Amino acid sequence: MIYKVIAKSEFKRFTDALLRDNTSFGPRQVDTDSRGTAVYQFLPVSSSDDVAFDYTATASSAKHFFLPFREELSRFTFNDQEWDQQITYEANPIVLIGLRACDISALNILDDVLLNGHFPSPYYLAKRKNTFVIGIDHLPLPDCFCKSMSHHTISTGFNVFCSDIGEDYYLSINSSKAFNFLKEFETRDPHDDDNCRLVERRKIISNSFLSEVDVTALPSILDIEFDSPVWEKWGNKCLNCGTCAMVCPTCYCYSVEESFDTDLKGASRQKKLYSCNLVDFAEVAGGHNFRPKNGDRLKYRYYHQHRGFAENANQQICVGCNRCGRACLAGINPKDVINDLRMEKESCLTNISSSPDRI
Amino acid sequence: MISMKYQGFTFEKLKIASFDFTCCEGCQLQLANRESSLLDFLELLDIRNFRELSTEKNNDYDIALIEGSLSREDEVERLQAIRRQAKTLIAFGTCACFGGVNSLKNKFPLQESVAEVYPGMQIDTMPVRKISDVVKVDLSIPGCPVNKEEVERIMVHLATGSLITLPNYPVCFECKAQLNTCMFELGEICLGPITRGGCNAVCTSGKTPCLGCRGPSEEINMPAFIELVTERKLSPDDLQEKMAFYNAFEEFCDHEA
Amino acid sequence: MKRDLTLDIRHLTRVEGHANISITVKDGKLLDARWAVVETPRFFEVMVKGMSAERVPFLTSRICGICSISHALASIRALERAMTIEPPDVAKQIRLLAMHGETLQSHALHLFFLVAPDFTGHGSVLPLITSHPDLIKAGLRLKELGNQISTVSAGRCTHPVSLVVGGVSKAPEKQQLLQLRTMIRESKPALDTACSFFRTLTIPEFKRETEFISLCNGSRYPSIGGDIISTDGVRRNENEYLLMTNEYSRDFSTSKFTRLSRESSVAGALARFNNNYDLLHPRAKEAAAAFALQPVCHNPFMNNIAQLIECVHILEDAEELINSLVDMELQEIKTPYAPKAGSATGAVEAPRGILYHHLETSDEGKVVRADCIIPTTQNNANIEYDLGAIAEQALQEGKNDREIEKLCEMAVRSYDPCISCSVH
Amino acid sequence: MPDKHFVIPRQDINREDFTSSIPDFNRRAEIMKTDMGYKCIVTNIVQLTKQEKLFKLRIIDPQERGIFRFKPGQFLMLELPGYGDVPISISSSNSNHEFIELCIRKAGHVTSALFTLGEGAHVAIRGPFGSAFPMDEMAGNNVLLIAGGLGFAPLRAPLFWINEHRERFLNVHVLYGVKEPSQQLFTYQFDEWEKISHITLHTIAEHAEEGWIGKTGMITDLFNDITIDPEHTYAIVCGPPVMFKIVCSYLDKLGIPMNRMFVSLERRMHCGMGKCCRCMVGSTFTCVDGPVFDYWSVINLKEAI
Ligand SMILES: Cc1cc2nc3c(=O)[nH]c(=O)nc-3n(C[C@H](O)[C@H](O)[C@H](O)COP(=O)(O)OP(=O)(O)OC[C@H]3O[C@@H](n4cnc5c(N)ncnc54)[C@H](O)[C@@H]3O)c2cc1C
Ligand code: SF4
Ligand code: SF4
Ligand code: SF4
Repeated sequence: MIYKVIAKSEFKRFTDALLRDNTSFGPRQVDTDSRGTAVYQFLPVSSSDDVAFDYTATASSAKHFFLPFREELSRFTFNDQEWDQQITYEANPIVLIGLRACDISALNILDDVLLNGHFPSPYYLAKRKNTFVIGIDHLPLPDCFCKSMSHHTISTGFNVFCSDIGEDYYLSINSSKAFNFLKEFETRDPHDDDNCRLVERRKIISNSFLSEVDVTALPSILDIEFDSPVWEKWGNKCLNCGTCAMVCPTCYCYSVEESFDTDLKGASRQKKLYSCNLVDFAEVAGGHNFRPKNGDRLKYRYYHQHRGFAENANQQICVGCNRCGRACLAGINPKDVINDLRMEKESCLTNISSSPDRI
Repeated sequence: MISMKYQGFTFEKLKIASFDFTCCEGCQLQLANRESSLLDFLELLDIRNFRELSTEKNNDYDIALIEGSLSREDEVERLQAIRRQAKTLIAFGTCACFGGVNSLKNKFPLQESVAEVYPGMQIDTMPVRKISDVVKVDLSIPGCPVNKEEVERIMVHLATGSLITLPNYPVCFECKAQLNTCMFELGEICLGPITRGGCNAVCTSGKTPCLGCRGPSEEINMPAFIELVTERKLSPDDLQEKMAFYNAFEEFCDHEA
Repeated sequence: MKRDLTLDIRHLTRVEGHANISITVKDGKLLDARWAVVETPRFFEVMVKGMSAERVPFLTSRICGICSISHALASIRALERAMTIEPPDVAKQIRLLAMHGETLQSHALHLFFLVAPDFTGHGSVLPLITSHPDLIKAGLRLKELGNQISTVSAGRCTHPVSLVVGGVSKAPEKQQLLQLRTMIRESKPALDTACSFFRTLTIPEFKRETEFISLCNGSRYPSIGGDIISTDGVRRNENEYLLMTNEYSRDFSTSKFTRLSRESSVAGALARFNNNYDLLHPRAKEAAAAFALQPVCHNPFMNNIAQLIECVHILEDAEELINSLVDMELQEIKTPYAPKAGSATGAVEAPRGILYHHLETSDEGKVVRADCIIPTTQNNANIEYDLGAIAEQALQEGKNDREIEKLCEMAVRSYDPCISCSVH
Repeated sequence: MPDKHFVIPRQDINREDFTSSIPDFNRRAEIMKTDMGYKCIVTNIVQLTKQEKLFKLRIIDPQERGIFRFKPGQFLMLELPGYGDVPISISSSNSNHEFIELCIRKAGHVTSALFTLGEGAHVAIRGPFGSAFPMDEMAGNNVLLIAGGLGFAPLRAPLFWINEHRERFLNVHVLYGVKEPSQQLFTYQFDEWEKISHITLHTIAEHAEEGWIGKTGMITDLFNDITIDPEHTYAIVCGPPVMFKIVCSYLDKLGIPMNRMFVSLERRMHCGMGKCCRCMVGSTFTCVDGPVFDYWSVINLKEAI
């Protein structure tokens, strides 16, 4: 990693050059909600003027640049009696500007799941390798809990990361590509007081978190509380809409669909992001549903996010951005659900006389 | 007429007929849309009877697309005759599946309506009914209008003997994939959370609330939905007006009233 | 030569909706010519009662699957005038663009799918796919363009989603507009192909003098709102629509009839052309000249050509609209409003002619009364008179029954009737 | 700086990018085939029952045929282009490198389309995926193979293995229960297994049909026919979820250690590679960690049975 300091105006020139020459996406305000709060999304940008540098958080994550909502996995063409299969892993280079630390953490987690596992995914790798990521730090929203998940700071997974130290950005440069581009602009090596300002900035960010979720021993609590009434309680609110998984930066479950082309001369195999909250997620042939109730399905989302799965060494994959909590119309959010579970657990611990074979 | 051979499967063209009843004919019109694949789409079909498109008529068809709802006795008879011929009868569009906007007239006394619009005339009309009130429906393709992409897929599936399903998740799921700001965040009631997806959230993408033309999604959580409207202090009248718009939430409306 | 003729066409094909033609001639004398619309009425004027104004355009657009944008905009215009709402300029431009898309789509559908087979001697467009592939490709291209223009400007081509009272709920992205402009430019050769094809056709010779009615709004070829004018010199304000239509019922038809200065009158592409020739884009005028079409033309079959001329105008005008839209800020797209009582008419030039919605609102912004008069309704009487005259003329020319039947069908089709719409 | 350009160069990805770091050639070949699949020709189709057919496949490319190896208990994703792919257990012997046999029940969309295929059709297989029965670990013991209905399909591969290494096992019993006798699979091989391989077969049907002279009752009734030495017995159980529960808890009571009982689970699957997460049971993937689990893991997996 190489550290540099760049004046904000110079940084603007740098981004202008980059955004002009490449297909780029960055935060843009799309709406103002009924409470007067600005709503942002990652959308196409072509100059630094398009980028809302002071944005809070985007409603949807940047996940779909790597895991599109719908993606063709392979294509079949039929000849007289037979068929051929074609697969391409092609991806066009893009620039993603303005990602937050937790957003980049989410990408690192996806890397872990999709590249380091037993079967690495070339589709994902192609997109990941062709994306130039510029991260920018920010002050948390009142409901962000990425600090609880230790994802409020980041040291890998980006090309360059900018920390706002007043007039300048403190740049962490993590790729030769970024370094070469930046050579053309005016930067300097950090002085002592730049370092101080960086430390101060980090402290401010760290101290600004208002939401905390106690995740100690959460995986085992989730195992123990598998049959907890908490699931039914929250499950009863759930609309089975899958919104939470769609906006989440790490939810990656999917469905595969295959269909003939209209001219019947070929077929396409497509992957479609799915959500474990949708009713047929665990339904098999013959109609048996392994998770028939809202609560069962909701529980699995928490299970996956906070307990982790064997394939990714049982690590939690939630980064604490609370996008799902903000987007859920039913008001279901990780903080409340997890606290509820803990309370359940604690009440059963203090009430020792209750059924000993509960665990 | 064999249109395609593949691995020993032979796909025959679909002998199809299209009939319109009480409606705006917008769903039939969709059949001629999606121009980029229209010629391939027409290749799939052996159109036997389609008054809007063709003068030629032939009553030997397997698949009948039924557009519109029923609002006159002679329509009921015509439909029953079609049912006798068709191997697969498809309720095509929201009017056919649920009654559609036409059902709004059922709120008003029939004779008063006639007197208002056709003063002094005898007009043959009856309360609006959906297709399945009268005959057995084999397949429903909802939408006001139907989504041509979905129609195309279903026709391909019919031709290739593939399984035909509609999405069983709500509109919200697709709405999020369009990166829309939720209508509820903008202070509007939206029926997306209880409505079957498959339209690509076209209404909310144009920033108007979903009115539920595709009917209830699978296992909808109505109590939670009502609670969410109440909690946000949104107008229950507005909710009722929206749920009644296409008559697609009939069972839930009564239940609420 | 005296002859008898009985024509009875039940459920005319290749038109939108259900209608019958019956003609009786005895000894060369016309006894009866009837144009009967037998479509089932839906009572939209009743349904809207009690509905909130903001929702009404979504309901009335469902009157017609082909001209849903016109219906939505007629309602929106009526409501905005009733509640004195002035939509922002950008919204007005977007609406005009949406109208253009719809008209182009509707004209293309009519000309290539419904009319062309008449001239090539086919029962439907399907055989033309192999016999006239270039023509069909051109037709599809224009139809696709029309749909795309509406989709970009109104969210969806059939039953628009973003046309709302007060403006539009969502503006197109600049990027989309630029792509659309490219598509328009690239579609012009398709239109040339279409024009050359139609120039090779022999349009039936027939003339019956009648009155042509259309909107007129000053500097623009008419689309949304304006005065109502006629070739017989009548000019009235939009709100006086009743005086322009004089709607009456016939017991054999669920669609009503109208008249103005004579026994019948016409609305539609030819009426717009006859009344507003000067406002056409120069390229459209050029195209008209190639067909030797000039105002006032009294041959109903030329309505098809007038539609084609309008397509030329639309492509040019849509391009200009986009040019001005890309330079505008697309932020302020909707005027906020408070519900209030009032009543007004919204008149728009739907593809087939003037469409009137007259709506009355209550203090709470609910619609309490509605009246809709549809273009096809305004053409019913003229269709009927034309049918009689055509049959008589054809008999004199010695045409046989089959030929006369075909000619009558063609005549009706040239009006591009939208029947289910006229019985709403 | 208007004339300078900052275009990000495009990086092309190919399969080798992934596999360069994997020295084990078999793994490498396996990963390379996870999207593409091996193209196979259907060489033979046998209608086993009304609902099940046995498909014999041969990988067309001889080199690929040389690579494809699997272990008893593993499954593959069978692809019929245009219709889709489904997880199917491999029902043939893993020592047969020429052919792969799959026993398929007509259950829905893809399987119905497969049923209309004729010999000579081309399909693709991806895999093999999943865990296998620990055949080596079982050696030296008695083996109980307990199948209900279609559960015989995944049992056939270990059964072949036992046949081929018969001397390494003590007593081998197959307990096979079906609803109706006509649903029995592989009846034509019963004789061979009993006479040549000295495997004892016990069959039972819930409902007798005409001509059925065998037993009627539930699969657990078959336990009365055998004596089990819990110290030296391994069990493999395949069948519907209810059967797992009943049979395994019975064996548990007999004293067979939980980690010597194996089951093969079934879940919805779309990838076979632990990516789509459709087959999760507890925090475990049926496709990667399973489908073969020992009973101890299963009772520790919430919602497994
Ligand atoms: C590890 C494993 C081994 C299996 N082995 C065999 C076998 O040897 N023989 C056999 O006949 N069947 C086997 N099955 C079950 C078989 O996979 C399903 O019957 C089949 O997927 C049904 O697909 P369908 O398209 O015909 O049914 P539909 O009901 O039409 O299914 C639609 C889609 O849902 C998914 N789906 C539905 N049910 C299942 C399911 N049970 N498992 C996975 N995905 C599903 C598939 O993606 C399928 O394409 C096995 C399943 C698993 C998980
Ligand atoms: S938790 Fe909320 S967002 Fe997620 S599926 Fe349930 S209702 Fe939808
Ligand atoms: S706008 Fe409607 S469809 Fe979209 S997320 Fe919100 S409630 Fe769901
Ligand atoms: S958003 Fe709702 S009303 Fe609109 S098309 Fe979809 S289902 Fe129909």
